Order: sequence, then C-alpha cells, then structure tokens
Amino acid sequence: MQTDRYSLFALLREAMRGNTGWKPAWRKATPAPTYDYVIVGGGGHGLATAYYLARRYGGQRIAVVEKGWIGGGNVGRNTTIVRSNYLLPGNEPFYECAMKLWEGLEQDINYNAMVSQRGVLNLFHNDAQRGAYIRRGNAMRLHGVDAELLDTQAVREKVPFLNFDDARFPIRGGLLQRRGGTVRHDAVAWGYARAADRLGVDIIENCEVTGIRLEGGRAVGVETTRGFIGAGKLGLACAGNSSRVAGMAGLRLPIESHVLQAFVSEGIKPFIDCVVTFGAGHFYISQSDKGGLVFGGDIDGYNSYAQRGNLPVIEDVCEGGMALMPRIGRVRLLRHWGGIMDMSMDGSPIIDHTPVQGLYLNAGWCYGGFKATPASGLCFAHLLARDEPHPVATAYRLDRFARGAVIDEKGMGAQPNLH
Amino acid sequence: MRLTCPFCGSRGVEEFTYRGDATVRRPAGEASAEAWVDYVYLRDNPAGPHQELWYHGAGCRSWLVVTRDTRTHQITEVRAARAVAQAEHKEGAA
Amino acid sequence: MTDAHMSSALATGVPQHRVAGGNGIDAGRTVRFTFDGRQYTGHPGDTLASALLAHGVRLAGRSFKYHRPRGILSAGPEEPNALVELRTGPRREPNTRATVAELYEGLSAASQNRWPSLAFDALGMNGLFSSVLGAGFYYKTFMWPAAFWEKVYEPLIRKAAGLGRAADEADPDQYEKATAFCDVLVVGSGPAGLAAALAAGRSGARVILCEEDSLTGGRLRAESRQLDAAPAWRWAEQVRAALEALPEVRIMERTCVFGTYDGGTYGALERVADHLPQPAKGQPRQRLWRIVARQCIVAAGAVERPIVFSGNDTPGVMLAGAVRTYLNRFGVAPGRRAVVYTCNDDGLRTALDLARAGVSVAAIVDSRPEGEGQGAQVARACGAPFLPGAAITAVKGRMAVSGVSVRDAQGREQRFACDLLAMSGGWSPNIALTTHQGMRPVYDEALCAFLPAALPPGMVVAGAAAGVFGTAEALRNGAQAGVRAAQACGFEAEQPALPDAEPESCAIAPLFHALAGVPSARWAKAFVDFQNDVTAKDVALAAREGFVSVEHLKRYTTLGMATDQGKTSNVNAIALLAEITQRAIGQTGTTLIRPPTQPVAIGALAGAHRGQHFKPARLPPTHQWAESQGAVFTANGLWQRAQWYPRPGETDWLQTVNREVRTVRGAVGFCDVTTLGKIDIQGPDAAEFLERVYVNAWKKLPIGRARYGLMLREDGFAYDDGTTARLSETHYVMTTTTANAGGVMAHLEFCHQWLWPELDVQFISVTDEWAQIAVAGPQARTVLRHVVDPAFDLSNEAFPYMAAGEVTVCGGVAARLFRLSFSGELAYELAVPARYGDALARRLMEVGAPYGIAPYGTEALGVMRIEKGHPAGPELNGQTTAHDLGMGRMLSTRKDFIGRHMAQRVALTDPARPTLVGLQPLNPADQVVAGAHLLPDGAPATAASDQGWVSSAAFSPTLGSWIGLGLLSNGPARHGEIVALHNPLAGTVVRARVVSPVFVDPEGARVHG
Amino acid sequence: MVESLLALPPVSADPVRAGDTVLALAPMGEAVSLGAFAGAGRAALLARVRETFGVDLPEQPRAVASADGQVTFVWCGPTQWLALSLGESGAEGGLLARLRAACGDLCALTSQSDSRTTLRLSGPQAREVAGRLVPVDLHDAVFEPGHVALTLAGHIPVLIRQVARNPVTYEFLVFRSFAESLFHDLHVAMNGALS
Ligand SMILES: Cc1cc2nc3c(=O)[nH]c(=O)nc-3n(C[C@H](O)[C@H](O)[C@H](O)COP(=O)(O)OP(=O)(O)OC[C@H]3O[C@@H](n4cnc5c(N)ncnc54)[C@H](O)[C@@H]3O)c2cc1C
Ligand SMILES: NC(=O)c1ccc[n+]([C@@H]2O[C@H](COP(=O)([O-])OP(=O)(O)OC[C@H]3O[C@@H](n4cnc5c(N)ncnc54)[C@H](O)[C@@H]3O)[C@@H](O)[C@H]2O)c1
Ligand SMILES: Cc1cc2nc3c(=O)[nH]c(=O)nc-3n(C[C@H](O)[C@H](O)[C@H](O)COP(=O)(O)O)c2cc1C
Ligand SMILES: [Zn+2]
Repeated sequence: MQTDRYSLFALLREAMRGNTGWKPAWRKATPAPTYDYVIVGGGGHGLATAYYLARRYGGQRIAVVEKGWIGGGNVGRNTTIVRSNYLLPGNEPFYECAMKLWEGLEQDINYNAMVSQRGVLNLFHNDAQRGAYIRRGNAMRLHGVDAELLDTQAVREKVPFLNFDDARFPIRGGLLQRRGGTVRHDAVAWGYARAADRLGVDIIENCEVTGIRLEGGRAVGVETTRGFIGAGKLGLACAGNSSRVAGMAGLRLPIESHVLQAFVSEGIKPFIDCVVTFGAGHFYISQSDKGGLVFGGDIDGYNSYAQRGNLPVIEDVCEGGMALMPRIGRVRLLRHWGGIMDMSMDGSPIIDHTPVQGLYLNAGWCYGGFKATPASGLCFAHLLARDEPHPVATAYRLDRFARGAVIDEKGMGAQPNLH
Repeated sequence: MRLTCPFCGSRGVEEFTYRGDATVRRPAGEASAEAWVDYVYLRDNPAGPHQELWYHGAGCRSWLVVTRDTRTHQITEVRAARAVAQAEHKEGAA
Repeated sequence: MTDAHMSSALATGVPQHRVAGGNGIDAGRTVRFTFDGRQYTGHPGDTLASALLAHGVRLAGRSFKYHRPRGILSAGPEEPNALVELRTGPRREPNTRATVAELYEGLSAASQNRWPSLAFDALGMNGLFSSVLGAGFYYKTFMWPAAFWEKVYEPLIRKAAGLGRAADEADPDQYEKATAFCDVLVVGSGPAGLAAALAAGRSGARVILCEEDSLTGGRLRAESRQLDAAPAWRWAEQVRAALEALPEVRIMERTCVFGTYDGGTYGALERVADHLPQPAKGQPRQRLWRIVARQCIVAAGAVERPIVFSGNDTPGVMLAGAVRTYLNRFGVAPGRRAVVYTCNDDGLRTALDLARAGVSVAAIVDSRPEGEGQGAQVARACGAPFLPGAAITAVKGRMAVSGVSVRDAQGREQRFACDLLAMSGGWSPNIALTTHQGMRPVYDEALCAFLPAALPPGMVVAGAAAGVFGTAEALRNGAQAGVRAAQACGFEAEQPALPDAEPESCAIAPLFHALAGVPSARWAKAFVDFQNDVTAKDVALAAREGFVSVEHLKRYTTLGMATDQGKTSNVNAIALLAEITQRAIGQTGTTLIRPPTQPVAIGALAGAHRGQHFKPARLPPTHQWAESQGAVFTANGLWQRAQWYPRPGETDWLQTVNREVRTVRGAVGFCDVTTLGKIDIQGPDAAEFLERVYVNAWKKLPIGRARYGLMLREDGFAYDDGTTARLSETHYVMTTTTANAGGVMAHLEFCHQWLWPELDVQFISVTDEWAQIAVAGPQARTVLRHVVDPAFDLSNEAFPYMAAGEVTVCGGVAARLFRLSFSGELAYELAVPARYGDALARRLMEVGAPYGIAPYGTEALGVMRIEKGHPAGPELNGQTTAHDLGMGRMLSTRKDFIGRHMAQRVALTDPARPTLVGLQPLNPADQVVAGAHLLPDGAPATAASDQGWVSSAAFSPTLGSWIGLGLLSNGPARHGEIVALHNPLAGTVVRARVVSPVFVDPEGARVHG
Repeated sequence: MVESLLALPPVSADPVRAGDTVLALAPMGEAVSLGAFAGAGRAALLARVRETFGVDLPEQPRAVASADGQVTFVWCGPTQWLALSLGESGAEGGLLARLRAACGDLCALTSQSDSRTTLRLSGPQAREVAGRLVPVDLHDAVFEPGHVALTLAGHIPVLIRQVARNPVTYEFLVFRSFAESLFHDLHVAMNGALS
C-alpha cells in the first residue's frame, strides 16, 4: 500500500517501513493532445491556478506546462514575504484575499508550507514616511485588515537589536502587520502541484512553450518542445517571461523584465523573529526556519533575462543591512542569486483577457507576487472559467493604462525600474 | 557590469542610471491616444540585444544609447544619445 | 589510540601528534589558544584545525540536524564539519571553519550547535529518529491544528535551527572597499597559478595573483613532492619572490576571489586582520576588492571527494589529501594507525606519506580490482595489507574512529583497528567561478569530474581546476594560460622555464559510494552532505517521491545548501541520483553554483558606510552656525537641515515651532533654503525649453521676474514644482524641490539630449553655489534694507512680489534677490555665494535683532506652507495630477509639454478624483493627523466610504487650531461640508470642516505688502 | 569689495596626515563653468579660448593650463568645462569677467566658485588611498598628471584629477555640501591604507 495523505501518523508508519511507501508528489505527466485549459508556467501562480480550476471551478482536463522543473522560477527564489499591507483600493482586497487563503492553505492542500504569521514590520524614519504609513495602515484597517502603528519605543521592544543609537536615519517607528510573515517558498509550488495532481491535473515539466497557435484570431494551443498541445483556453502565468510568451501571440505588454537579487546567510541561531524592512535604505530581512538570514533590497534596475545581478546592488543591500543591524557584520553571506520578474509600468499586476480570443494573461507581479500566489491562482481560475474578473481583481485590467486608472503604489510613474 | 561611456571610458554600472527602451520615440504633436499609450507603456522587452537608455549621472551627465544583450549582459555598442537623436532629427528634417 | 588515551593527551595539553617537517609552520615559536575553554598551544602558521589535531582533538562540532559528533574532514575552506564560534563578545564569528582559521596568540574558539557540551549533546537524540526526520518530513506534518504552527511547532523548529550564534552587539571592526584594475587576474597560487602569473607577469602585463590561503603554493605545500629535486614548496617560494620583484605584479594572499560578475568584474575578499588578535588601529578587519580584469585565469585547484559509506562522518574519517596536508604542511599526524580507502592513485600517496611520518598503515582499501592502479606497490612500500576491489562497510567508534569493517573482493568482511581513516573519492575541480554567469559544466567520464564547458568572456581555466591533475601538466598548462592571457591583452609573452617534476599517476576509477550490495536500511548513516545530515537514504527517498531533477533533490533534501555549499557532497549526490534514476551522471547534471565561492562577511560587503556614515551628509552653508544656535536637525534626503531652534525655557518642540511661526507672521524670521535644487539654464532656446518641460507658459516672463512652474511626468501625473526666474533674455535659474533636485537635472538632460537635441541650451547645478536664505515676515524688507546695499531699490514698486534681481549685499558681495514667499508673508529669498552663508546668517541675526528676528526651521516652514495651502512632498507624491492639486487650469492648451497628452486620459480628469482641500477640525484642539482617511460624516468606517486622506497636518498657531491639507473626492465642490477624519490606527475620529486649502490671507495681501 | 562678510571654509578640519600622506583643503579660488552653445559652434569657442588663453580646451577628460599658467581648464563633459584660477571669485577683471569678454556669447558661463571645494591628497600612499574610494584606474600609466575623471568617491560625486607625480597628488573637486563627508571618508581610507 502506498502512502498518499500526509500526517504525523503516516510519517510514523512510513518510518517503520523504511519510508518505502511514499508516492511521488506529482506524476511526471506526458502531454495529451489537447486540454480544456492549458496553463503556461509551473510557478506558484500557474500551479495554484490549475489547482483552483480543478477544485473550485470544476475544470476538467487541465495541464500546466513548465519549461524546466516546477518551482524553478520566482516562486522558488523569492524572499518569501507575505503580507496584505497595501495602500490602494485596487490592491488591498486582493492581497487580503490572498492572506486569508494562506491562513487555510495547509489544511486545504494537505501540505505544510510553513505559513508563518510572524509579523511584518515596516520601519519609518521621518515625518513624511510616518504620514504615508499611517495613511496605508488606515487604509488597511478600513478594509478590515490588521495593522498597528508602533512608535520608536515599541519598535525597540520588539526588535531591540536594531541600530537605534548610532543611526544616520533614526528609527521613528513602524507599521506592523502581525498577520504578515513568511511561507516556505518551495513548498508552495510542490504543495499546489501535489494537490492539483491528485485532482487529475497534468503537470508537464521540461516542456517549453515556443509558440502560440492562432486560428482565426483565436488561440487554440501551444507549440512546445514536446509537441503541439491544444487548448480550449490558454492561460499565461509565466512571471518574468510574460513578454516573451505573449509576444508569441503578437502582443506587446506594459512590462519590462528585470532582475531582483536575493541573499541568504549561513545558518545561525534564530534571533530575528519577524520580517523587518528598513525605510531609509534598500533592505529587508527575515530569518528562515533553518537559521539563514534571508534578505534583499532594490532591483538591479536594468532589463535582464539572466538570473543574476551585480555587485553594486549587493553592496547596497549589505550597507542597508549594516545600517539597520550592525550585529550581523560578522555573519557571512552564503549565497546570492537573482530572479527575473515582470516589472509592470505601474508596479501592479494584470489578470485579464487579452485582445486575442482564448488567451488570458496573469502577469506583471513585480517583486511582490509570491504573497499573491493563492489569490492570483483563484482569480485567474475564476477568469478562465467564468470569463469575467473575480470581484477582488477587478482593477487588474490591461486597459487601465489607456484609461489612466493605474495602480501606482509608489507613485513612480511609467518607469518599471523605479517601482 | 561596466559600460564604456564614449566620453569617460569604461565605468562601473553604479555611476549610471537606467531609463529603459531606446527604440520608442515620443510621438509628434497631435498623435493618436493609442500612439501615446504605446510610447509611454508598451515595450518589446526582448530576450537578446536590447537598445536602452542610460544616464552617466555620476560622470559626464551624458545620456547614452546602449546595446546590451539581456540574456548575457554583454554590451556591444554605446553611443551618445544626443548624437543618435541629432542624426534622426536631421533625417526627419531632410 | 583509544578514547581514554586521547583524553589524557588533552589533560596534559601536549601536542603529541606533531611530527617533523611542517613546511608552513614556525615550529620554533609557540602560540596559545583555547577551545571550549581549554588551553592548547600551536605554532604560527597553524590553523585551528591543525593545532587541535596536533593535540589529538578529534571532536570539533555537531551536525545540523542529528547533532552527530563531527571531527575535521578537510584541511581547507571546503570543510563541512569543524565549524566553530571564533572569538567572543561583539567579535563572535559563528560557523568559522577551523581548517582555515589561522592561529594567533590568545585565539578563543567554542564548539557550536550542542547543549550542554560538545561531548554530550542532548539533541544527539535526534539521530534516533532519523527515519522520521528524513528528507522533507516537515512538509508532511505539523499542520494540525493550524494555529499551532506559530505557537508550538515553529518555535520548536527554530530552537533547533542554525549552527553558531551571531554576536549580540554591533561589530566593532571596520571594513573597507577598494577597486583594482589589471590585465590578468590569476586566481590561485598552486603550480598552475604560479606558472600562469610568472608567464603573464614577465610579459609586462599588470597581473594580480589572488590566493585565499595565507601562503602561496597550493598543493605544493601539502605534498611531499619534489620540483627540480628540491621540496616543491621551495620552488613556490622562489616564484613568489620572482613575482614580487616584477613591478606590475601584485600578490594578494589571504584574498579569496569569491565571484565573477559582468564585464570582467570580480569580487574578492582580503582578510586583512583575521589572523591577528584584532586589527591595528585605523585598519580594517577585511577589505572588499572589486577587481576589474581583462583576462582571468582560474587556477583554483580541486577539492577532494569523500566516499559515501556507513559511518563516514565519524570523527577520524578524513579526506586523504587533507591528511597529507596536515603531515607535510603542518607537521601533524592526524592519527597513529590509519586505514586508507581510495579509488585512485592520488589517495594512495597518503599511505606513503603516513608511513614516512611513522604512522602505521593498517590497511589500504582500494575499490579498484586487483591490478588496476598502483595500490599493490604502495602497500608493499608501507608494509600494509592491500585490499583491492574492496569497500568499507562500517566504521566503529562514535566519538572517534576505532576501526573499520571492510568487505574484500571475495565478499569477506574483515576488521581493522585504526584511529584514522583517510578516504579519497577523487577530485572535483574548483569551477565555481566559471559558472557564476549561468554556464553549466559537463561531465568527463575519464576524469570522473565536472569540467567547465563554456566560459565567461576573458576567462580561462588552468591546472586542477581544468581537470589537469598532474603537477608537471598543471605547471605547463598554467604557463600556457598565462602566455595566452598576456597576449590577449597585447603583450608579448613567452613560456617561462618550468621545473622538473616527477611523473605522478592520477589514475582513477569512479567511486562515489560503497553501497553496492549494502542493504539500503544502512544507507541512513552513509552521509552525502555532512553538515546538513543528508544521507544516501534521503537521496533515495527524494527520488522515490519524484524529486529527480538535481535542483529538486537539492531543495527537498537541502543537500549542498549548508555553509560549504556542497563542495564535498554535490558530485556524490549527483552520482547517487544518476544511479537511482538510471541516468548518466552528465545527463543528471549539476545544480547551479552561485557566488560567493566562500561565505563573505556581510560587514565586508557593506564596507565603511555604517552608522552615521551610512550615507554622506550634505551640510547647508549655515550648518555650523545653526549648530551653534542649538538647532535640532533632521535628515531631508542626504541633507541635514535645522528642524527648529529651541530657546531656553521652551519645554517641547511644538512650543518652539509655534514661536517661530508667530515670529515670522508677526515680525520677521529667516530660514536656510539652500537645499532646494537650483539649476542654471542658459541658451538661445532656454525659454522654448522651459515651455516644453513646464505645463505653463514661459516665453513672456519678463526679465527680472520669477514664476511658479509645475512639471508633469510624461504619464501626466505631477512631478515637481518650483519657481524659475528670468535673469536675462537667455538666462534662467530654476528651483526644484529638495527631494527631486537630482532627478529634475537628469530629466532636463534627458529632454535636451534625447528628445529635443535641436534646442540650444545648457544646464548646470548651482545648488551648492548659493547660500539661499528666506527672509520672511512683515519686517522682512526693513531687515533686508540693512543687508542689501543701499543702491538697490527694495520698494514694493521697484521690487514687487515675484521680482528677481542681482544685487550686492553687505558692502559689495554679489548676490541674488528673489521676492518669493512660501510662508505667505512679505518675503524674499536672498542668495549669496555659499562661503558667505554663515556670515549672512550671523548678520541677519544682528541687524534683525531690533525687529525681533529669529531663525526658523523646516518644521515652521512646513506649518506655514500648510497654512497657505502650498502642496509639497506629501501632496506631490507621484500619484496626484495637476487637477488634484488645484492647478488644473495651469495646463496650457497652446503648446506641447511633457505629460500633456497623458494628462487628458479619462481617469486623470475624473472630477471625482480626490482633490486638494483644507481641513479645519470643529474642535480646534482635535489633532489632525497626516494619514487619516476622509469619510462622510457619520458614514461607517469601511473602505467603501473612503473618500480621501489627510496629506499634511500641523498645529497652526496663527489660527489657534490644528489644520490639515487633504485630498478629498470632489473636494472643491464640498467646501463647508463636515467630514470625518478616521485614524483607526490610533482609534480616533475627528470631525472637520472642508475649507479652502489657503487658511491664512487667502487674498494674498501680505505677500504683496 | 567685500567689506564685512567673513568667508567660511567648506571643511572645518585642519589638514590630516597618515604616514607621509596628507589630506588638506586647497585654497578657495575662482571656478567658472563653460557650457558650449551648439548654435555658435564649438569650433568658434575653442578658437576664442585659444586666442585669449593660449590653450585648446581639452576634448577628453583632461585638465590643461593656460599659456600664462593662471587658468586651468578642466574637461567636465562633452560640452562643458570648468575654468579654475587662484584669483578671488567675482573680482573685477577676474576669471568670470575675462571669460565673459572672451567667449560669453559662445557658451553659458556660470560661477562655480562656491559650488566646488577642492580637497588635495598628496603623498606616497595617495594612489592607494584614492583607489579605496574611486572606482577608476589610477595606475600611473593610465592616469597621469593632467588626467581627469568624473566619478564617485564612495557615494559622493567627484571630479578627480592628478596634479603632480612626485609625490603623487590628486585633487578632488566636490560639491561644497559634500565636502565634510568626503574629507571624513578620505581620512578613514588614509588610515586603512597603511596595512
Ligand atoms: C529575488 C526575489 C524576491 C522576491 N521576494 C518576494 C517576496 O518576498 N514576497 C513576494 O510576495 N514576492 C516576492 N517576489 C516576487 C514573486 O516571487 C513573484 O512575483 C511570483 O513568484 C511570480 O509568480 P510565479 O510563482 O508564478 O512565478 P514563477 O515561479 O517564476 O513561474 C513562472 C514559470 O513560468 C515558466 N515559464 C516561463 N516561460 C515559459 C515557457 N515559454 N514555457 C513554459 N514555461 C515557461 C518558468 O519556467 C517559471 O517556472 C520576489 C521575486 C524575486 C525574484
Ligand atoms: N593527482 C591527482 O589526482 C591530483 C588531483 C588534484 C590535484 N592534484 C595536485 O594539485 C595541484 C594542482 O595544481 P593547481 O595549481 O591547479 O591547484 P592547487 O590546488 O595547487 O592550487 C589552487 C590554489 O587556489 C587557491 N584558491 C582556490 N580558490 C580560490 C579563490 N576563489 N580565490 C583565491 N584563491 C583560491 C587555493 O587556496 C590553492 O592554493 C598539483 O600539485 C597536483 O599534483 C593532484
Ligand atoms: C527563502 C530561501 C532560503 C534559502 N536558503 C538557502 C540556504 O539555506 N542555503 C542555500 O544554499 N541556498 C538557500 N537558498 C537559495 C537557493 O539555493 C537558490 O539559490 C535559489 O533558490 C535560487 O536558485 P538558483 O540559485 O539555483 O538559481 C534559499 C532560497 C530561498 C528563496
Ligand atoms: Zn561619461
């Protein structure tokens, strides 16, 4: 007998028989000639879309096609911060929807993704920033989302090891969302894949989409490195590569691909027990359950499809780290890497139809799409199944740029590298 | 990454700021709304050689048109944006 | 040696394991150090590991997950086991590899990840549950009840997390950065690197030779090898001296090249003072180098692989090459009685070196069948039993090896007592630097090694790093690489004379594990990744569950993710996975290797810019004077500005600010506004240029006048504002906000160089040129009269509101005067050359004293601009339009300007957009808070009723009330209405009346006065 | 003439030294920027400067001295130069006046005397120290007296030029408001470079 459901009991039973009964987490599916839904991109969003399509929208024949191994894109290389502390009305309900889904995720998909609501603390350093954070925190509260404003003293009590006394930009307080936190990145991909697989979804790895077949202006399937796959509806969820894949159907997107770097230190005994972002430099940090300090900062700031960045940003991030937490000076950086993200023109995502019939787009997640994963999947599934936007994702339309209804949280305008 | 400024020579990327696609052109006077949306928002975003604008802000303050492969970050050409624009301007005028 | 024997050695503290001839230590001198509180001695040149081994100390650490006792595996930076906390207090350095920590007098180290002690570790129990705690177990449990994760499970997991402890205090040491340029960078100073550096250096090329070790020579110091019939390390020293004599060659020892970046940039870390008790005064602990090289020769050598078998992690099981290093370089015999286990001829050399040092060789176990390799010969020379075609199946001993079980070619089990097991699974070239740009290596079946395929531009690989394992070959290969690299840089180079090297056999047969035929239950204690406790069994489990991509395997099992990044484990893991999934090793592929090649202290990557020097501070010209006045400062971008000027008797800042505001409104005050960006714009097309960057008209602005201007971004949203004055027909001076000064400059250059190259205009920043001081208040003119030289007519008629002119002050100092007002009072901005700013402030104090003058800071400035409804940063936040700011009518319809077209989009012109209003609380004492949201009075506190927000707020001493500026949907149409200011964060709701944003002097009578 | 306002130097510190290397504030002189107008022609500007000052405006990142040695012209970008003299800023017949007369119609002239501060670093370790902060190649075969680079010293924009070879001497032209910070950073680098 093979063990399928995960539980402590299953773990003990398998331990007694040498762990020989575990089933593959997902089948190594080979492509069928055609599906009702083909999702391009085996990242968090693509896999979640397939899962919710199958689970909540009764989707029948569903495939996720992934050019490499699932979870190898941004879902597997991000700094794992989840939060719903957004300012603008177009964003806040959506991210809160995601947060609620995170809160019940593990029981839903029977996979421990280590959703850890350890809190996200955004520090501010001057009056203008305080005003902006109060505005944001109040927006959250009006949406029924938790938010607290901490003064310097309260911050000191929570994270006493920050640099309070010798700071070029003193800490004046912070906005805390206690329900925010981190989620084990890989587990999100694997957990959704496993759950989708159990609902019959074909997860097809090592299958790169090389073309989109159009017939009479309608997308009917994808050319792949493993042959043509027909699709009733085709959904793109290929973060970082959206322009390339949409380009196969002749579309130009309001997106540039940029590299964001991330960093992990050697494992050390835990001392940072929430996520902290530094408001006077480009730096944010949390500590993984293995003990590594996971941190990051600004994007490198130029178009790139190479999953790596350069020294100036690495130095900039570490400067921010030392400015905020001078006790990590002797902790060593273990590894740094990069991920390629769709930086959209207003810093916010797109979940919408495209001008090509049968072709749907989930893109533009910038550096913030991990936290969105469950809601992104749910809303994209909703759009694919119902052909209308999910109520929490009505603002994420492609035509918002023509209308001017941009969702620009940072107020940086149409310059992706500044978002 | 290093860029070779035609005026200052080879410099580290930290001296420059990035502005994006150098193939789009500001529409003339009363162009269509569509043309403006295209110019301000839509990008080819190629994987491969990319023409892009950089500003040598910590150096000679020149805007540059750089051809760089977005897959390898290798730079094949750097020209002064002003010279590129002037050449186009002349062409347009002629 | 028995455990008892060893502990008696500890007690006496005598380094009983020293043997003669360590070429890298100074045996004549002694250095004292402590480990876990015990005193030991070593020699200069020792590492912590070699000194501990000299004392017979085996147990150095505990593994991450099962807390298994671990010893010293290697003699280099690849060490996965012997990690310690080095130093104490604020200098405590977790996870320091004992194998590279150089000994210094007073060194203190402690073992980590154990409790209560290294020898007895309570969490050692974890090992008993290893079958439950296998790969990825946590994904399968801890899910019920959901709330328990944060409360119960995670705290437990976090208790177990990590190895060493970060210091509790700020790092007291300094770090430094530097940039270096060269023609040829040589990484590694083994035979290949030295030959390369010599060849390139003699050509005249600029060469940098980086060696992460404290000594040059690489394996030449580790081996008992001869070059030109002398010890090989002597040749290394000669070459080092020869290189040092070349003026364009720079040798950097203790410098690890840790990363390959774009454009021939390499990151390197120099350990300036890690070998000292502490850095000398003023000196950094470490220095980060950015090396820009036209060519790079990677001669980084190779790392030896362990063999996977049960018990292979027991203290006393070591890499064969490391054993030779300890013998030859450090003069330490890591055991008394050794078994050698190898699949290659290189490993056999360990037996010879051991025997030469007087260590008895209990057996030589060679995985290769009889007749392959030189085992029989070597065994004879050492007088040791030889077991060809054999495998080690078990290790005896828990805290230290006491013996091994060997299954010979005939399948018979034999036991050998020993206290040292030297193993060699072959060598893995150090190719990390070749892969940092995403290149994937290829597998070479003959060498049993991954070699670089494609290389980054300008890079070559030489020596063992290129799979060229023999010394003679490595020398030749390195020299050739050096010649070619120099030639590529345009130098004439020739191959240097190379020393004679004895031939050396590198024959190898693949062997990654000894598990063939071993029941898989026993794979559990056969470690692949030592530090992260990943066993062969975990690899099998992962594969069974479908994690068959190497990258999945890595992430699921955490194999290769520890501090050593799998330097000793990755290839074995790939080979195991290949076997399980019935693929070739090459087909299975490697995981991506990322920088840094060795972990780098975060402090070093940050460098000197810490604490107060995190960012440079820009000081306005009156800074010193303001300090002397006791001003309180605030950061405004990089600028330090006086926020307010407290006076004796004032008990809180609000009191001070109120006084400053009242002084301005009632008498006269002054404020340094130098930080506003100032751009000098000249040229025949200057006016036309301004027409295109500002929304409003400029051509008709008379000379000697200033005008307020608003800039949009091309997407139609407001970008920046300020006043620009016309000084002559073709000469303007523009002011920008402090925050955007740099951005506007870049924007103007962009417009000029890229959009409108036909316009003839020049820009230069004059922000720093002028000390610009606002003098404001009813008495402003009177005070200025004492400063501006008499020839200049200051009367309202001659110099009205918005006038601008060049004047002289204080008897001839050239200055500029602008009649501008941010405060809404009669006001001027006087600009003098920056050097006189300080003196001008003092003069103003003097001449203004009779009129009650006082300096005011940014806070009072802010209060007064709110009272006047002038938008500033919080309103110009990149999300607002001209219309939102009440400036819709400024947008000219008669010309093209940046942002014009996009500003006309429907969503930007929607009248329901939040638009600037003033807010006055019904109860003047109710505090208005920036960031409160605006809801209709009485509406429920939900997002659906949200109609805007308070952007700026202040207490207005003029009105005796709190006031605010806000952006309110349909704002201008709602003056008089009462709205509720919701601040749920603070739990307050304040009712306020919507009013005009201009609270004070709406007719503007004062500014014109 | 200035009668009563005291000029305050941009850096409060006295010269500092580490070993034989010295960092000091150079005396304030006069600085004027020249921004060439396109219309009138760059060639005309060069000719006019040559006529008056006996030297060609450098077309590369270089600094050149006028024939009488009184004025140094420093390249600042493809259309900009900085003219430096030791004279008193704004004085009658001073640099700005001379330039106005010579070429005021051909280029934008703007006083920069108070914008820029000059820090002078000199001594046997000067190259090493400068290399700690400045990411350009200062090797003596590449960067010689007369050479100029507009770049960053750490985070601070500077114009660095070598003014002497023996001992190696650099001048950092830095915006006045940054001068204290640059002085500090150079001082730190001086101490560190001794190892
Ligand atoms: C360094 C870094 C840190 C980040 N930190 C955070 C954070 O802390 N919090 C947060 O919320 N967000 C964060 N993000 C953003 C977040 O990771 C992404 O927005 C999100 O993961 C994107 O969605 P995804 O998971 O579906 O993307 P991916 O995992 O990238 O999935 C896209 C998939 O599409 C596949 N694909 C592409 N082209 C093709 C093709 N032609 N054919 C087939 N398949 C294709 C790719 O291989 C990839 O697997 C971070 C991103 C990076 C890079
Ligand atoms: N016979 C065999 O099977 C076999 C196998 C491997 C090595 N070897 C021996 O090893 C030697 C190979 O010579 P070689 O010169 O190629 O290698 P080497 O190992 O002698 O020297 C490499 C040097 O590079 C340094 N290094 C590595 N990474 C570095 C980095 N990132 N930055 C700075 N320094 C770095 C190391 O500290 C080392 O000193 C020969 O003596 C050969 O006999 C033999
Ligand atoms: C949250 C998080 C924690 C990580 N922790 C480690 C770690 O402890 N050790 C390690 O080697 N890599 C760690 N990584 C980095 C991965 O090894 C890897 O670099 C990353 O997933 C990107 O993949 P790539 O480097 O193969 O492109 C971590 C990554 C993430 C996102
Ligand atoms: Zn330049």
